[in-house]
Amino acid sequence: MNGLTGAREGARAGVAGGLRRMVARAMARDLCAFFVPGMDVARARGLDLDAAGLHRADTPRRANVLLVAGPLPPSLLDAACVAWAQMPRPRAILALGAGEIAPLPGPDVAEDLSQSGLAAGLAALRRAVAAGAFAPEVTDFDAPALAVRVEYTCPMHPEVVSDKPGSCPKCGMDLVEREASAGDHGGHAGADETGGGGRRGHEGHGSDNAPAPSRAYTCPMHPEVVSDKPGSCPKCGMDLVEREASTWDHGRHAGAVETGNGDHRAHEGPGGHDTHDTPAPSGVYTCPMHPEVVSEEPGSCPECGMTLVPKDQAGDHAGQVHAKQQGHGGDSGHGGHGSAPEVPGIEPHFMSMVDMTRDLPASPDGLRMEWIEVPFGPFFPGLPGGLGLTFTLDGDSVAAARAESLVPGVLAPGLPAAELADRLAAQGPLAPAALRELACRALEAAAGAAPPPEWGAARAAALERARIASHLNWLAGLARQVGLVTLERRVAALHQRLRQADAADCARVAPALGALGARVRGTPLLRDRLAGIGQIDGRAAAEAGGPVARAAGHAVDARADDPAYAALGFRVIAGKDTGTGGDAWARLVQRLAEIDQSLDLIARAGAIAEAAHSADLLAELPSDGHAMARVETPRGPSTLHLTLQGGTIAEARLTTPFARLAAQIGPMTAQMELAEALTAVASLDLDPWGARP
Amino acid sequence: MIPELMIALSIGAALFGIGLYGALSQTNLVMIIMGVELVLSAALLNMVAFWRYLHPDVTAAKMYVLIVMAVMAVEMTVGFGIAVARFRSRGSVEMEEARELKG
Amino acid sequence: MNEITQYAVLFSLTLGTVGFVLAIYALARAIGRLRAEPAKDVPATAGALARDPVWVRYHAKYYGYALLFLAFDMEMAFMYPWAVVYREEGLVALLDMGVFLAVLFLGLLYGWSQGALRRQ
Amino acid sequence: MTLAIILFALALGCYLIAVLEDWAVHGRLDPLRPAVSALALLGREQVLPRKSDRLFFEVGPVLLLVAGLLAVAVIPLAPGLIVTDLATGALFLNAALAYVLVALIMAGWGPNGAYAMIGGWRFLGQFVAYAMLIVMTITAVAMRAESLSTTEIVTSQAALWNVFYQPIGFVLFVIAAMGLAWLPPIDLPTGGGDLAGGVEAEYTGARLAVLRLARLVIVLALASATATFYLGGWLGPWLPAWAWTAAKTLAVAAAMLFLGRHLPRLREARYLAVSWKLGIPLALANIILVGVIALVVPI
Amino acid sequence: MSVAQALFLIFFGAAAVWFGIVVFRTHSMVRSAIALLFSQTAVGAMFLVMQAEFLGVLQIMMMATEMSVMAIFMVMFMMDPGGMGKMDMTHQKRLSLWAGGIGLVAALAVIWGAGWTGPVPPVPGAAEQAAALGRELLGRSMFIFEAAALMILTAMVAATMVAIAPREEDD
Repeated sequence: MNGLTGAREGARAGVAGGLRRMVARAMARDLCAFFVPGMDVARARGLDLDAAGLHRADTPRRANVLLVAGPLPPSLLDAACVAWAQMPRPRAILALGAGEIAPLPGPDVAEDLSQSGLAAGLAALRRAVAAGAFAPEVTDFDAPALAVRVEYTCPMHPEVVSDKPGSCPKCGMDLVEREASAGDHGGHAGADETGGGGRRGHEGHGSDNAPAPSRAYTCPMHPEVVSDKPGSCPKCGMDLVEREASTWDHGRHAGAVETGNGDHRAHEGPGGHDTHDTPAPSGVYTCPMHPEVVSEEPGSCPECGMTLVPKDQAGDHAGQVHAKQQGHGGDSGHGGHGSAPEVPGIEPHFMSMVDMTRDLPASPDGLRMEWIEVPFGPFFPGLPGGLGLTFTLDGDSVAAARAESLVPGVLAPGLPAAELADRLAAQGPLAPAALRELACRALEAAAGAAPPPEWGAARAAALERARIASHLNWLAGLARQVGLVTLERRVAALHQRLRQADAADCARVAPALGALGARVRGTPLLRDRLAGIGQIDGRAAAEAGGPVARAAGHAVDARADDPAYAALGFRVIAGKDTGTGGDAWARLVQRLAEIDQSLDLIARAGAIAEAAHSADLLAELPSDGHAMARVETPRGPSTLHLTLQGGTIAEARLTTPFARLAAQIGPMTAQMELAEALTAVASLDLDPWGARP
Repeated sequence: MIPELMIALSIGAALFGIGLYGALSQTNLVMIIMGVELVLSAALLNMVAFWRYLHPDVTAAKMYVLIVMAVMAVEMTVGFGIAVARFRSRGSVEMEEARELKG
Repeated sequence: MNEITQYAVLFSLTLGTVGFVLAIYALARAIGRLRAEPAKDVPATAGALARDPVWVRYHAKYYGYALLFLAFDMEMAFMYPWAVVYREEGLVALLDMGVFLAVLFLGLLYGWSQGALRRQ
Repeated sequence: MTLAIILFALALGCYLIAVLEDWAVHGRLDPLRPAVSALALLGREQVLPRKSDRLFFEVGPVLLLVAGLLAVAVIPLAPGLIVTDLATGALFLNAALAYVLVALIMAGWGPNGAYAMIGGWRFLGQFVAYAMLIVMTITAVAMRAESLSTTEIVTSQAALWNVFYQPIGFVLFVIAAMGLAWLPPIDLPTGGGDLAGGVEAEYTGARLAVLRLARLVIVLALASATATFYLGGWLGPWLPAWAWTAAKTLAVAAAMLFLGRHLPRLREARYLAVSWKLGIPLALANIILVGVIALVVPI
Repeated sequence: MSVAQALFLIFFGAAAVWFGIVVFRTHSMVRSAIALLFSQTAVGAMFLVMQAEFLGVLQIMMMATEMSVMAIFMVMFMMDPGGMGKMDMTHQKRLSLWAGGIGLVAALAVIWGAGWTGPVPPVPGAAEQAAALGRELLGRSMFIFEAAALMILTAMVAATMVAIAPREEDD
């Protein structure tokens, strides 16, 4: 038990001791859990939280139990460390089938990942809390992810960052000290490696071998002024403020899908709190005259017709352009203009607000405010666990968005082909059946062997059951996000009933699902809340694939080409059938319609295939070859390219709908109010698991 | 000599002084409005004090209080409206810059 | 109970509440104290460690409403005394306030027509 | 003596509302739950966010509690059972509850955290939406009672409860009151799915306990205000006066708490737009309507 | 009674003045707005002490709402609203101090020089006061009352005109 604090034994110890025992008993009854990696994953892994009588917390501040449901990849373990550190004591960890959770302290109770494990774990946890909530022997929790590291940067060239003091290679100035999170640098290093997590980079930068952290002071208005001592700014005379760099902002660039109005790195806090300025990724083009014009491909500027130039080149021009494009007047120290020119009549040291705001990007209403970058994830309630969503907020509207998967989706080479299906299914807790099917099909294709025909319908039924379960899981998350607690509870219960149901059970659940659909469609104000939110139309929608595309009226569905489905009489449901547009409401209606359709397909198939291993399906597994398979997962088409060598996987490339959907977030949420933007993101049903290359 | 009246009026005077100082010394339009608000609240205080200790039977005095309150609200409305407009066009509501950067 | 006494009761209720809260804090302090640890005091943002301060100029998109509200709010300073004597004054009161409200409503309509009643 | 009785009733009422709220949220009726939760909260660490405005952070919950208690102080439980029967009681209730806004702004700004700050400023927007509705509907109630005193407002309803006399006002008042108490579906400053706690996000331990208690007091104040202004307060046959007030208050509170569980959270822009474009014209119409009725029918 | 009244006046008056000073002393803009709010609240409490119940409650309420709205405009338009940089945002400080000081001294001189005397007349009850104010509103001061409406209308129109940027699509 990770106790509250060393009990102070003293005059009051008797009274406080009695109180403490009472409080500890109360705490044991009042367990409130923060879910890692998320409610959706917990549900998909078969945990019925309502049945267990466990309250859930929206924020680590509210929780006293950190519930780790299933194994976590290293990047999420780091995030879990942050959440754990922010939970007030007394606090406890309940690990369900989590295995090694190293930077976190050892679990107070560990059980296997099942409903009975949860129940047993909770009972054990209650006893542990009642007995040990105020245990005197306590150690501080620290983890590499929490460490603060000192780095050295050039006041004039913030992109110059070094571990050691020295002078700037660009201008020769002495580098100055600054505080940064240890994760930052690791991420930078990792960004160049394939699949490099932030964690790998920690080695060498842990708190133990870093120099003792010391504070750095900077002027809020002139970020280029950095000092290691408190004092006043030489430019404007303001008191310098203590600063620390943000943690995750640069740690996760690998695999990030960056979208939005301009470069997200532009929008660090006021006064440019973080000034790593890595060059823009190659392949981004911008207009030399209109830096706000950014394009993925070369072409001409829509505003002036000039030929677009690669961005780094444009960025090097001058501070003026640079700062403007970076969109942060606080960063004016980047080069362009220092303090205001001396104007007669203005007292010395008077700081010009005009100068401060001049280079800020303007909102649609013409006001230039400061933008802040706010993380919404990886453990944000109502969003998929493992999704790293960062909004750049202009007030409460979204100016730019960045979504990335924090979950590695790598299949290590050298995996025996027989284990592929299991491994892939384990990697995607939100849609294991679909990934398993994908693996089986890829192996079958590699073997050139057709699956036994009698399996087709049953396997399709298994996929459809997974689809219903996935849609229900999504609906539960959406209900939570918009505050429909009763609906969430009802949907979660149905999800649990259906998750492992056989065909007969499915038929029994069908009326309840139909009633649910009617209830959801008939919920007052729900349509009002969702309609017009997160509109995706036209080509963008068609590219997104899956229910998002179908909701917008594109009849794209990989199942249409599948003979097994053809045999079941499958017909694509698209937006025109449900009669709605490509907004969040349309997606909800689309998914409800797909649930009905899937039930129908299961009924026609008559049986649901058990979780199949590729070994069961194929007489012998192929040892060499290259193959590709494509399956319509609940979120859209996924493809798997497989290269086999000597019975092991030499290369496996999985393409999930995540990247395509995440690319929509930026344009979709531009200038939306925060709550609406979050609903829009939730309505896409992102599955970050297995998405990172 | 009515001590309560004196106390109330003195406090009104103090608020007036503070408000005047604020309105003159601040560089920012919004802060200037705050100074003016203080001056007006001093006026309110004086009116109520006079009403209470000299003429509690004259209801018109309270009518003036209501009007002054309305003036405060109106002043804030218009002031903030102008602040929004200035900020939109110039990116600043600093009065120093209003003087120097006209046009 | 005369009025001054009533205000005194309310004032002491305020003080009593503050005392009550302080007593609760004292009790909580007797049970346990804060243990300072790394990153615990950083505002919680769903698993991400956001160390940047967020006190920046905040863009409130409802300022159109807020501006109208500042002025429109004044109306009820006049309305309460009016409501108290409404029935004794009768039709005069109705017409009087009708004109007053109509004038204010005009302002509201103007703001509406100019787009003050929307997210800016 | 009166004060003691009322404070006891207040404590009991808060506890019952806490039970109701727990029931509404978790779908389980557990009469002990709030006590257990409160006790558990007391034992938890009170984290103080760094670089915060400590003063605001500490004052927020206290001010909220004070505002709620002062609002309750002018609501009669029965004839004579009232802390202070102010001549301007209805207005005072309004004034006290205006500090809910101040407290939430302080609580939102104090911790220097993104979610909390957005929550605080959002509540200001929410306030701009509901404030006029509360004020204008209370005006219509006062018109009928010819007084701002809450006891006189109750006695004025002897012939007919205001809920029948001015139904539009009742509906508007309840909607606005739910906004004021940031009850779902108008819980914009704390919305779980949007802000993960919002203004409450950084409060832990005893501070959170005070904040939650304050919220309960505010819900109680608004429920009892609804009962007083529209449901005839203590008026009713058979039962003693205090029982009627208590029953009506709890019924209103339960309705407010359970309603939100079946509706999705409103969008702020929508709440603002509906309040101003529909609510205020309706409230004005309500005043005029009540004015005409009051002149024609002398009840 | 009178002594208690005086004491409370001093207490709330001191609070009003102290919060008034805080308004211009603090670096945090939100603190500044909230301090002004509490200064006005204290003035409202003084009204209550002076038995102007309706006006006092009205002041306490109006100022809470208006100053809170003011806070958001402060945060929108002030540099460094959190006051973390402790920057100085004043000018002509000496002049302002002199002006404020002279204003204060002059006002005090008038107050203490005039020497108001006489018995304090009794005050009508709070309910009568509100009713009397209502009658005043509908009687003698009717035009002032309607003029206030026009003033507010003007403010609303003016604020809308200058502050709201026109946009094509309108809902």
